[in-house]
Amino acid sequence: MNSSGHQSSLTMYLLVYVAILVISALQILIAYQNIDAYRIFIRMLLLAIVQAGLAVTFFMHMRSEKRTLALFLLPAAVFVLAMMNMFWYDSFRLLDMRPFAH
Amino acid sequence: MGKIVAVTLVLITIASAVPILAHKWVPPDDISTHGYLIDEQMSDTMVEAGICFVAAQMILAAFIWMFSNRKPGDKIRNFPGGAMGLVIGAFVLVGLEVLALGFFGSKAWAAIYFTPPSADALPVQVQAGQFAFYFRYQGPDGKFGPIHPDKINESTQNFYGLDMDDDPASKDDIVTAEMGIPVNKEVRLLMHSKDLGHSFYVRELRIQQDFVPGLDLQMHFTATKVGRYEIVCTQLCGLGHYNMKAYLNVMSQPDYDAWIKQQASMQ
Amino acid sequence: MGQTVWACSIAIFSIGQLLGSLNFITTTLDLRAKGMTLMRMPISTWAWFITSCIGLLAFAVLLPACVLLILDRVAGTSFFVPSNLVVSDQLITQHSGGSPLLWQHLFWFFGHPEVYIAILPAAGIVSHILITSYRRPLLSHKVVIYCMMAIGFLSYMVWGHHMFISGMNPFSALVFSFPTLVITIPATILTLIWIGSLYGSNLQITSASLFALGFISMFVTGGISGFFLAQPSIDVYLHGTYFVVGHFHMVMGVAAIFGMFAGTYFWAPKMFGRMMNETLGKIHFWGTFVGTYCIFMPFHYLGLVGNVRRYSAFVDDYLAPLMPVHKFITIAALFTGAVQLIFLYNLIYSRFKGEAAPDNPWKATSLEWTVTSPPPWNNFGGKHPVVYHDPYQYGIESSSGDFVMQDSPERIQTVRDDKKLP
Amino acid sequence: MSEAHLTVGGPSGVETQEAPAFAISHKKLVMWLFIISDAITFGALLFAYGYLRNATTDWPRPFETSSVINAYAMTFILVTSSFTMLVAVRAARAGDKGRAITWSFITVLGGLIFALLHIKEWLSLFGEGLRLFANPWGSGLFGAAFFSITGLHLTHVVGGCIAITVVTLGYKRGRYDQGDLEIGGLYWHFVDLVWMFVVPFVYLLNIKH
Repeated sequence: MNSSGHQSSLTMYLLVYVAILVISALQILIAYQNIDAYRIFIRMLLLAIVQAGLAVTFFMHMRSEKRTLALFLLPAAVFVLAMMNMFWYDSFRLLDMRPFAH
Repeated sequence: MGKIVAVTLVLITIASAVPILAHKWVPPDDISTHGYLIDEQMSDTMVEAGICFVAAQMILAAFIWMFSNRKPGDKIRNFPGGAMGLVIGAFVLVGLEVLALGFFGSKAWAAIYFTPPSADALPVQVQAGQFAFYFRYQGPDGKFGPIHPDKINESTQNFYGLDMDDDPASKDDIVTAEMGIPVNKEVRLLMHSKDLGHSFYVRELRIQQDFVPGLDLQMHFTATKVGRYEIVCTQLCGLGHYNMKAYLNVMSQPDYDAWIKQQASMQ
Repeated sequence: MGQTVWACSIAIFSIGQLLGSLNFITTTLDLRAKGMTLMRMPISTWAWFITSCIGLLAFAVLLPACVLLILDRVAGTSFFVPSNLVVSDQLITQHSGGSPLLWQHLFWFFGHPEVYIAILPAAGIVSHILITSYRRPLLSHKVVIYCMMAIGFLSYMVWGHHMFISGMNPFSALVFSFPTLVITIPATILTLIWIGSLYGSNLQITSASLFALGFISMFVTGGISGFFLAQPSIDVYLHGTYFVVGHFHMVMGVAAIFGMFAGTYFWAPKMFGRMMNETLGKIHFWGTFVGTYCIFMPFHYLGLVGNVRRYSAFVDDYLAPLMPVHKFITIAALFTGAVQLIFLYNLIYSRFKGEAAPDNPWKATSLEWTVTSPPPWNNFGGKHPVVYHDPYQYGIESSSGDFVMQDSPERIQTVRDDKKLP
Repeated sequence: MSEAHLTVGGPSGVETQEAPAFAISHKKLVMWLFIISDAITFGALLFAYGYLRNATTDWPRPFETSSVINAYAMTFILVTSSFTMLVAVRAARAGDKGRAITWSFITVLGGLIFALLHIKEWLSLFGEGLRLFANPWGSGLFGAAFFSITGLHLTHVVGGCIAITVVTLGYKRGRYDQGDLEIGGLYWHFVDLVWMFVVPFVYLLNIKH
């Protein structure tokens, strides 16, 4: 059924597991730091992407699948999510264009 | 049958092109300072689109005429240049056209939207609601009184929710149902919606902008011709939508002064 | 209430479409017959595959949008409802802070790919039928597929062109305008290949091919009016007028329906085992084709004059002189609608009383024509077809005439793209 | 170019079908595609949340340290259950049916504990006055965004618990094989992955300072 014969070792899983938990703890540390919200957000986003990457690569066995699977799936999702960033322009506009402010 | 298809296509193409070529169906005369950009862009696009339309339909018709139900002995032939020729041709020609249209279109857009209004522009506030527009002028003090949405009441004619007792700035505000502006003077339009999405469309001014609830939008324009023009709502806003309209009255400066005085006395 | 039910139904529809896409994509990728490599798949199958990929990603956005809308309507949240609204002199106090623009973004993020979800299957069906009636392959099989892919890809970058005047940031309008114009390129290549392949072909006129040719004409007409609407500066004038209605009805509405009609005439013999009446089919085509132009071409003129859409009546305004045009359109629409009854009659009559269909009435090459009409249980009756050829081997000398079925083990000189034709 | 392309006829192998494109079972491909689609669903929801949060000036930041500890505990349990799922799939691959079933059920148990913790947290926030449309701290959008995002995630967790239970029971009776268990695991890891984005953006960006 599954032709990807490669089996990750349990130690590898454990390492990834610990790494994910450590990153989660790291995020909490960042959350309590006294820097502006945008920087907190960016750091958290990067860490979350690293976490997700670890989960996809190891837990979800993307590493041992054919490369084409990753090339078929991931760019699609990343592309669509990247395009949604066009929303932000309007979100910022709402801030200073709320009515009845004057 | 193929030949009938071809002839029909040619006839449809001609019938479609004639009204355009006859200049019968054109936008009403432009009365704004920025409208010529849109009109020029429109006629440029019309030329390119018209050529593409006629050419494509005619070639399609010609090929259908030539190649439908041929004699059994006729050989299958290939289009000269093959697919690669067509692809490269399309890339170059359409690409250039797209770039040109996009570039000039952007310039027109930028001229309209990326230029700030001048400092002495006449501010006019417009509020869209089901199913009417109301306009507000600052009056002599040059200030708009604050809007209190909870005080909006159609039956007492307090369309803007003004508090006449506590806000001194509101006292001389002039609220009208018709928009009067002086000719050749820049107008800064402050737009907000009272309830839901509406739109502000004046064909002659080449202006259209949706009202978005929860968003204060601004536009500025200069009308160059005296006259009475229709303002319509183009967003479906309810059962009375077809009846939602107001008039834009472009007047000479003395006429405008008299008009605004008369409106002020009616408040 | 009605609108809540509508939102619920759209949410359920999104889930349905998602499951359908999963099915199509996986079936296409994993369950192909032996020898049916991806590039040997007919263009219609490719179009369905690309459509499913678009749908998989686009409907995923519509689903949460609908869920949020339902919450707004039912549970009192205010994702899309801003503060301080006044309806019938009543201040709406229980909502605050949302943004209708967010709904527009989420909706059109799905909405524009959806346009291609509607048109690409028609383009695929039409390509398939055109090839069969041209009796020659298209100039390039691959380029058609790549163009469809390009259209699918670009469809996610252009949703803002529905929102040029919606209060969106004017800067984004420029960003959205360019990819919108760029979509013209693959669309033009598709059209040029359809028309260019007609050159030197041996066109067979049938009801199906008439509708396919009509599709090209509609696609061109509607596509070209896209030039206008893709530019924000012109859209300022044309948005909200009949021009938009004419544009999308031509290119997405009627063109897609022409694809469906063509497909029905083409595959009905296979589905039901009975031929549809060709004479009635041709009458149907003429009525629909001419009728459609009569309806939607004047829409463009009305739009150019500035006739606004979404009006049920025009009261005392300068559009009154246009009323004869509206009357003409109404009569044309009633006529075109009536013509569809011929199709309905044809479909039902032929289903029961039509003349029996041979296995391969159109001398087509793809696998569905290798089985009996209607197909046996399990499509291939338990046998597994093996594919030996590219999908469109027409215009050649073989034992079966000018074509070779995909599963025929006959040795032929393969027609591939434009290389082999003299 | 005119190289004569000759296709040779005649039946060849015994295979009746082209090899799957990605060398994985089609069930697994369906799950992958579903995950991609679902990721975009969650993405759109998070974008909507970000859009509104960005545009709101009185966005509340109500989460106390205890909430953050609770969120981390939830993360811990969900990631651990992901890990136990891996162990279960490994055991199933190695043919150790009993162990695979045990670890699968431990995974389901983890999911249930997660759901319980989540509901407990919801209830305590509810007790503090947080509603779907209002809260005592600031913009009413907070509750809407919070409950819709975590609610959708919770639905996924509960659905995953049910799915894995069904698959494990089927696996026990021989109705499903280890491939199906692996697909269940794939989904479970995805639920975990979504939580990795929910925690920082929904919880950690809204802590009390």
